[in-house]
Amino acid sequence: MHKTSKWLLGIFGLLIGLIWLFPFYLIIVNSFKTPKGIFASVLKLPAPLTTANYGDSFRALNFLGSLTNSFIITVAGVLLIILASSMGAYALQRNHSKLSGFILMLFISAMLIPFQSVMIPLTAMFGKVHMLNMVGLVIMYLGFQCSLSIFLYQGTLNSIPVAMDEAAEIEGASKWQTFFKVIFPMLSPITVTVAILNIIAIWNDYLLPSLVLPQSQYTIPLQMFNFFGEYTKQWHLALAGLALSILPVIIFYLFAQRYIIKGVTDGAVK
Amino acid sequence: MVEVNLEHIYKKYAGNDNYSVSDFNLQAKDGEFIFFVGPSGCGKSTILRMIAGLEEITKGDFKMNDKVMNDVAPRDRDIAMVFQNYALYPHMTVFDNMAFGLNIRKNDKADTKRRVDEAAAILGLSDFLQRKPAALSGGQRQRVALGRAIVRDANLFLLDEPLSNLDAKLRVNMRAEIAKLHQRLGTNMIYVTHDQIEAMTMADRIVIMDTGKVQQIGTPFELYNEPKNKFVAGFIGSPAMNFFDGKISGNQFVNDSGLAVVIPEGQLKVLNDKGYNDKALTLGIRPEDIHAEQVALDTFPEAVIDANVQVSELLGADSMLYSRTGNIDFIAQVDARDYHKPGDDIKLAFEMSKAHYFDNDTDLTIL
Amino acid sequence: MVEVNLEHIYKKYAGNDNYSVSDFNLQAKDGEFIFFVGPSGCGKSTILRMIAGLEEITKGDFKMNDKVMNDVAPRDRDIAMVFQNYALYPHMTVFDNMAFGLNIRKNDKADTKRRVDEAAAILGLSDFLQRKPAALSGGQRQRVALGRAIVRDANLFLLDEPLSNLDAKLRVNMRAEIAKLHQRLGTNMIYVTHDQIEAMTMADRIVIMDTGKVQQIGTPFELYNEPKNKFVAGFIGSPAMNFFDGKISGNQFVNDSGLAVVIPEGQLKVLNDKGYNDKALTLGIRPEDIHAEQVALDTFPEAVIDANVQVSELLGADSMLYSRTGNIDFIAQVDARDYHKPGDDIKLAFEMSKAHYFDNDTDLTIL
Amino acid sequence: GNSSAQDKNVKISILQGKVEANKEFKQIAKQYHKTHPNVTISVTSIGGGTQYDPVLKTRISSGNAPTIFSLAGPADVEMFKAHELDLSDMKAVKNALPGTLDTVKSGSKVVGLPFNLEGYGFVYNKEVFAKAGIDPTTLTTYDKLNAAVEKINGMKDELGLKGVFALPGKETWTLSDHLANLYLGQEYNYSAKKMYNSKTMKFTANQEMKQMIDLQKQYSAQPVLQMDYSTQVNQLFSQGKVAMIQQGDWIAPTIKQIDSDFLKNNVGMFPIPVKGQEGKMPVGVPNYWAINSKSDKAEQKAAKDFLNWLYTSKAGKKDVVNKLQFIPAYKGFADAKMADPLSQAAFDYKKANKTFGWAFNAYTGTSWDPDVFQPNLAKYLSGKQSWDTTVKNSTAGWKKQQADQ
Amino acid sequence: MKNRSLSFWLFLTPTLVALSLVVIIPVIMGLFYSFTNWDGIAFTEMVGFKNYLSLFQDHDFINAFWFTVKFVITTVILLNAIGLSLALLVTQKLKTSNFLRTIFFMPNMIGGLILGFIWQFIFTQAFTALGNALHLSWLQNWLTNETTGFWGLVIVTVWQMSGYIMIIYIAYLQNIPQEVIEAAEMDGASAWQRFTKITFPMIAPAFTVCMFLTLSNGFKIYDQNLSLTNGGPYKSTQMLALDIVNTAYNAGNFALAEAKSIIFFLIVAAISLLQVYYNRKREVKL
Ligand SMILES: Nc1ncnc2c1ncn2[C@@H]1O[C@H](COP(=O)(O)OP(=O)(O)OP(=O)(O)O)[C@@H](O)[C@H]1O
Ligand SMILES: Nc1ncnc2c1ncn2[C@@H]1O[C@H](COP(=O)(O)OP(=O)(O)OP(=O)(O)O)[C@@H](O)[C@H]1O
Ligand SMILES: [Mg+2]
Ligand SMILES: [Mg+2]
Repeated sequence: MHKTSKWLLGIFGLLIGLIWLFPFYLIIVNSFKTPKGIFASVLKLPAPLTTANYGDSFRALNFLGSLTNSFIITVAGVLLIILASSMGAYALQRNHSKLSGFILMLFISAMLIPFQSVMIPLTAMFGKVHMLNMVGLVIMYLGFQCSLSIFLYQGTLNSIPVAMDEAAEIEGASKWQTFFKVIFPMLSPITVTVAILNIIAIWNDYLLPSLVLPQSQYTIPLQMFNFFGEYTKQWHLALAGLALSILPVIIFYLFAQRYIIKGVTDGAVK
Repeated sequence: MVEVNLEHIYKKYAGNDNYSVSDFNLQAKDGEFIFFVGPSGCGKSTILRMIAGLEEITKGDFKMNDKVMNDVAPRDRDIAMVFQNYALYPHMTVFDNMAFGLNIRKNDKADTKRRVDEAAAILGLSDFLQRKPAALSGGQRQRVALGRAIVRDANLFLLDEPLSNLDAKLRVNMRAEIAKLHQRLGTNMIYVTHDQIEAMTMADRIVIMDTGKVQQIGTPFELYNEPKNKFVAGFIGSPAMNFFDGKISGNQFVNDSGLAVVIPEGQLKVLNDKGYNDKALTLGIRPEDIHAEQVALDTFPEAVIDANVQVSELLGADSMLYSRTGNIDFIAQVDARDYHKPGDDIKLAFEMSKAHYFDNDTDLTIL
Repeated sequence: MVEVNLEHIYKKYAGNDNYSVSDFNLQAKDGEFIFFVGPSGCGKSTILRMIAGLEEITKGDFKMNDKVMNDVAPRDRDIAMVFQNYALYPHMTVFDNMAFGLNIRKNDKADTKRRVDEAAAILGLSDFLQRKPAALSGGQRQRVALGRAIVRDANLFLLDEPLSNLDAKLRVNMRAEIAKLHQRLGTNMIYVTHDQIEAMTMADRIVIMDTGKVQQIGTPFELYNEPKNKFVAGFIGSPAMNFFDGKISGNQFVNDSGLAVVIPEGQLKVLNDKGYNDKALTLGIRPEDIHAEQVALDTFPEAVIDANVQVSELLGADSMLYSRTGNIDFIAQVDARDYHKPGDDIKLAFEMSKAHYFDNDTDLTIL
Repeated sequence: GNSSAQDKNVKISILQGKVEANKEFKQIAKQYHKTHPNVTISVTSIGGGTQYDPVLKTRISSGNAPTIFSLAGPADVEMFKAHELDLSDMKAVKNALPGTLDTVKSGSKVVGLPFNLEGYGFVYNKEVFAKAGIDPTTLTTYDKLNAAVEKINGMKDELGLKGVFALPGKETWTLSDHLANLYLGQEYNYSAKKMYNSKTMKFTANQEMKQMIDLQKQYSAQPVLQMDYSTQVNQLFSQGKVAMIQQGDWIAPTIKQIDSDFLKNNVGMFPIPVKGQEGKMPVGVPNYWAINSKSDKAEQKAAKDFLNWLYTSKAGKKDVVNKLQFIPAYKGFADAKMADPLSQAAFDYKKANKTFGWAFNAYTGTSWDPDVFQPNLAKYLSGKQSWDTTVKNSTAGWKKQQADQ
Repeated sequence: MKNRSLSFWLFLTPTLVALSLVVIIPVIMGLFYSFTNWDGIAFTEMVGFKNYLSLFQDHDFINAFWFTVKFVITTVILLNAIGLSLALLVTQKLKTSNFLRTIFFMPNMIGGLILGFIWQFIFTQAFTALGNALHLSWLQNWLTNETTGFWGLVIVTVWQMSGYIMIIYIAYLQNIPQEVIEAAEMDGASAWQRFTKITFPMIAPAFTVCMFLTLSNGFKIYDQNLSLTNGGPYKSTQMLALDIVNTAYNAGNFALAEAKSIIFFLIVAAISLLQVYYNRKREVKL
């Protein structure tokens, strides 16, 4: 591509990026305002600038505690989802039978169920076996999120030549080894994607953990919603809290991007 | 250490109308070095893949040491394979690609390293051990694929055109290395190639195939000197054998466009006995059995023909004369000293004792 | 229709320490058929890819008709290319793969179909036009890759080992087809091959490379008969030229292990003039210039040596004797009639008029 | 603790919907544990856009039901009937102010304890009214109000106002609940229970309601249809941009957050003038405590003890007023001072017995409110539908819902 | 991998078990409840198809359905077009690529309510301010009627989800072997032709996935609807999920809500699975 057109494209991208960022401008700017300041004008820069919101929010959210909870749940959930879904997708993609087609459709259909319509039977079931806690929650996330993940993995597996499996098998690798040593590493770009999508889904989730977690295991969003009473909404704290809570995810995302490797199948086959 | 038997093997790919392999039979004795040759698309890779267990056998039995292996998983067959399309692991370095099979078997790390280093040295890959396949040249990739197979002590080696992307020199080296490997390990090897020299020089036996069917199985010598049919005769040898349609007239082989060469006594008797007197048949003669030197013209005066040189190629010691007699094109491989320019009218002598004859209906060799 | 100039081209891949191509120069005249040969990994594909515009040129200028093209997009160079690894479009049928370039140029549908059908017929792909690449054999895929290039009327054709996966027969046909295409179109073609026969028979000029550097550019005849250095001499010709280290002693070339052959007058004079008298140098002689027939032994009595046959290969008309004299291994390509068993002690005659001499320090050809 | 049963450790849980008070409830629970070491109370507060009912239902159906939960109105009382313990023997019940138990009484059974009281009216800006020379206590009829509104409107610019009112047309609940109570409640004696059990709705005072809506809309800061609660309270009223808004004491914390001085010095509340209830303020119970009858006996007892302690003990009462900042619905708070002027106003009206009830609790938690009444009011506000149709649809909808019940 | 083989089932077990526990069994229970008068805690009688029949008279449900369909069509088109464009933009090896990628993805990190709050301010204040400054009347009074409410929802959804769709496209884009694109370039294909003829067909699986995701998410959308318009004004922007939730929780009619979600599920499943089936058929396996 020409250098100039690349340059233009870069500028164009930045312009769109600015539009995209505008709401974040609101979040950041208002998180430094007093409540009065927020409502005097949302768009303006903070007139009396205050950093107190961050401290207050940090305390009110019991930030370190709920961060730890969020962290444990997210990491456990995402790891489990990645592992189980990639395996499941591999089994389904490398098998061309009616049965596997059916199972895939089953997974895909599950994505269409509105959560609200299963929420009561679901919690009832888990409650009966005393699983309304982090462990139960992680299992639920696996159930809800594995469909999308399998779907994503399945599509990518299509483009990984079966020759890879064959070569490994000839070399004496078991299915297990073939998968973990050869296929799974080749899935890394989509794994990063799956991880990111699941992290945001779990990290931000409110409704499900609110039904499942005891208060001692509250996550950041659950704590955050304490800022939203029926009448009194403490936006100044909520926005500061939001800024605090999305920071880890952004850092992760920036970090993960480096691992999205280009062209994983390059050089594999003629 | 294994005997390999393929019995009445058929293969039809889902979606195809025809069998890609039909009624394939082969008994490979312990330690044999078998070559598969045949035109592109004739089913060579397919058979290799069936032996490896990568492709289902539609019909027939594949046995190793008399045990039917059709349903044994590839990993339990203890076979090493070089894939025609390499199938390298793109996310692993060259070293890891080659060490993979050994690591899987929990081979001692130090030993693995030793073996890989050794193989890499042989293959000229020592400088590339830490690269990923994407940063290698075509030939380097192919060598990695070869290296992956040779570091292992498998029972059976399957090599699908392992040297096709290498230059002549490297090829010669590699050929020698593979031959050494075969000697050292004493294992069976099955080797697919389109390079006749490879097949002719290395094979214990060659399987020559066409459109999914075996045409002939034999030693290089047999295939070259006693081809079973016209296909084999035409396929083995480069440039290929020349064919002339015609018939026997008296003691001569003649065709419509004026070719007339005397058939030696012995041959004539057999042909007459088999009833080919006056029946259409095909004469085959290899380019190297057609001569242009005066000595030869003098030696074989009864088989001298007039020809016109169309194209002439100088190939080191030899010269190829793409010639025409009547309306038939043929090639003569003559001494480079007997160089002729295109357009020259020349005389050529057929060394008829080396001639072959084929039935026009069955394409089978008569003599 | 184009003149292609490559001027002081360098290429270093990101991540590598060394240049993969350095100071590459080539002037290709309009309509020339240029071949690149060289050992695996020497940079042939890299240059092709730079010409195509797929790889950035690190340093130097690439010109077409005197216009610097370094920054012109590949699609604007009007170049057709056969990729070493095929790079077929997996989601398209064979037909669509081949028709793609024409469709992109909004070529008339009927004409496209005609051209593709014609190419498919030549390539023996007519039965596979509706298949996807995944359902083809290796050689079939390669032919599709070739077909994709030849249906187009490009200004310049780049062919990266286009025939490496084909059997001898098909290869010969394809070679002829490419030659015809070249003749018909009169366009420049650059052809990478590791097959010397291909290069020797088809090339106008051959570029012979080693580790990223040009060793010699010349006609096949020049390369074969007047190699500029030991590398070229050893690379061209198969089996390769034999080399003997030694020195001139009187009118003889001698080495430590007892080799002693008389150097013809003319050669000796030149060598002496150039000061190689008594200086270490290398004698090169091609296998085909070593003879075993009695006639030869008689003709060249002053250059007869004693040798021991290690391995003997019968190759149709010729026989390869892998022999040893003193502690030096060499190959003699003799008439098949002069067959010798391994272990035989024989006499061989060097045809010294064909001998080459190389400087030991520079590897350059002395004579 | 003095009974023998209390020697055993008991854990009770509270599930409630006032997230605002989450912190305070937790403090109270902790404190209670200090004085009653064998009782541990965990508090879970639901809020932030999630409705309370589904969470309670999930908790119940998953066998994780709280010991103490809350009920909003007759619909809830009906819904959770199976889990409501009879509380009639509690001291707190006996102390409850008259009328506050109507909704939760069935026969001799009392199944709920009022959280607190809330009152609403026109919350006004004292400074503006003073500048305009209007005494809010005189605005006891629609006409007087109308005159005052027009007067203020005339001085809009000099008072720096964007409007006299701020009508949050985006969220119609201020109309469908609070305002409608004044006109609909008449038929049912302002009793939620009565309304809940009634098959019909006459809505005879509908024209008065229309008048009041029109007035607010006409003199409201614009655009009405885009305005939500937050704009109304935070952005307009609290910043002195409107003279008055129709709201209740619950907005005090919000105003305080934005400008506590403004709240202390500048904010007052007077009743919305309505025929027949001149000078009276609608004061009602937004929520009731219920105790889970399916829970362990010891837990039930501990729960009762806790609630009794909260509303009748000296320490508990202090917390109710100072920590929770509730307007008490119980006797024994006569000399308490409310935390903000709005609560004080409502409390004063209650003490003076110049109050009437909240009938609209009859339809919180039924589908009529969100599915019929609010959309119809919204359509009227947007000008898409006549008032008559609005009334007709609403009364018909009510009839249908009640018939289906 | 044969489905007779043990490893096939071993690989599938974790997800299959979780799915059954978390989705399949609860859905079956929900299906059962839809034939009762369940109120979320208990039920007293079986009512047969009553709930299903009453659906067809439920104007709110029907309105919500059509509104949702409109919304889905619009957002599926916009999201895929914009998401893919962004993906292509940030895979151009620009200096700013990583930065842009992060920016485009960031909206996903804000959940539910806060999102609605921020966008309300944008619509009511930023738009109004902009409208005043530029004298554009159409920028005024957003979210106050069905049309602006609709587009408001679309804008928020597009803003939030295109980054999501983008990263899925990116993942697949990066799987295309470079050489195939190069071959097309040699064949003379322009950037656009390379995209339509090579890249796009080769990321067909991504297209399938994204179509499905946008389709099913569009149908299921809840948070944005709740926080931005809450269905208002007068339920004109109420979508299916919100309607179902309101039926269950505002009206306490859980059985009817289950019936609605079953019907909803069937409709969405029919559309989406058809789409998946159709698209998957076009994909090539290597
Ligand atoms: N993408 C790459 N990144 C880094 N190094 C590369 C890359 N491609 C090729 N090389 C290196 O550059 C050198 C020249 O490679 P090139 O592909 O041009 O060789 P070649 O002459 O075509 O060899 P072959 O006959 O084996 O195909 C090799 O040493 C190779 O390892
Ligand atoms: N996966 C497949 N699906 C359908 N047909 C196939 C498949 N693989 C190969 N074929 C067909 O089967 C026949 C035999 O293919 P095979 O790969 O065995 O040929 P080959 O002898 O190895 O040829 P080459 O020398 O070109 O590699 C060919 O005609 C080919 O088109
Ligand atoms: Mg093959
Ligand atoms: Mg190459």
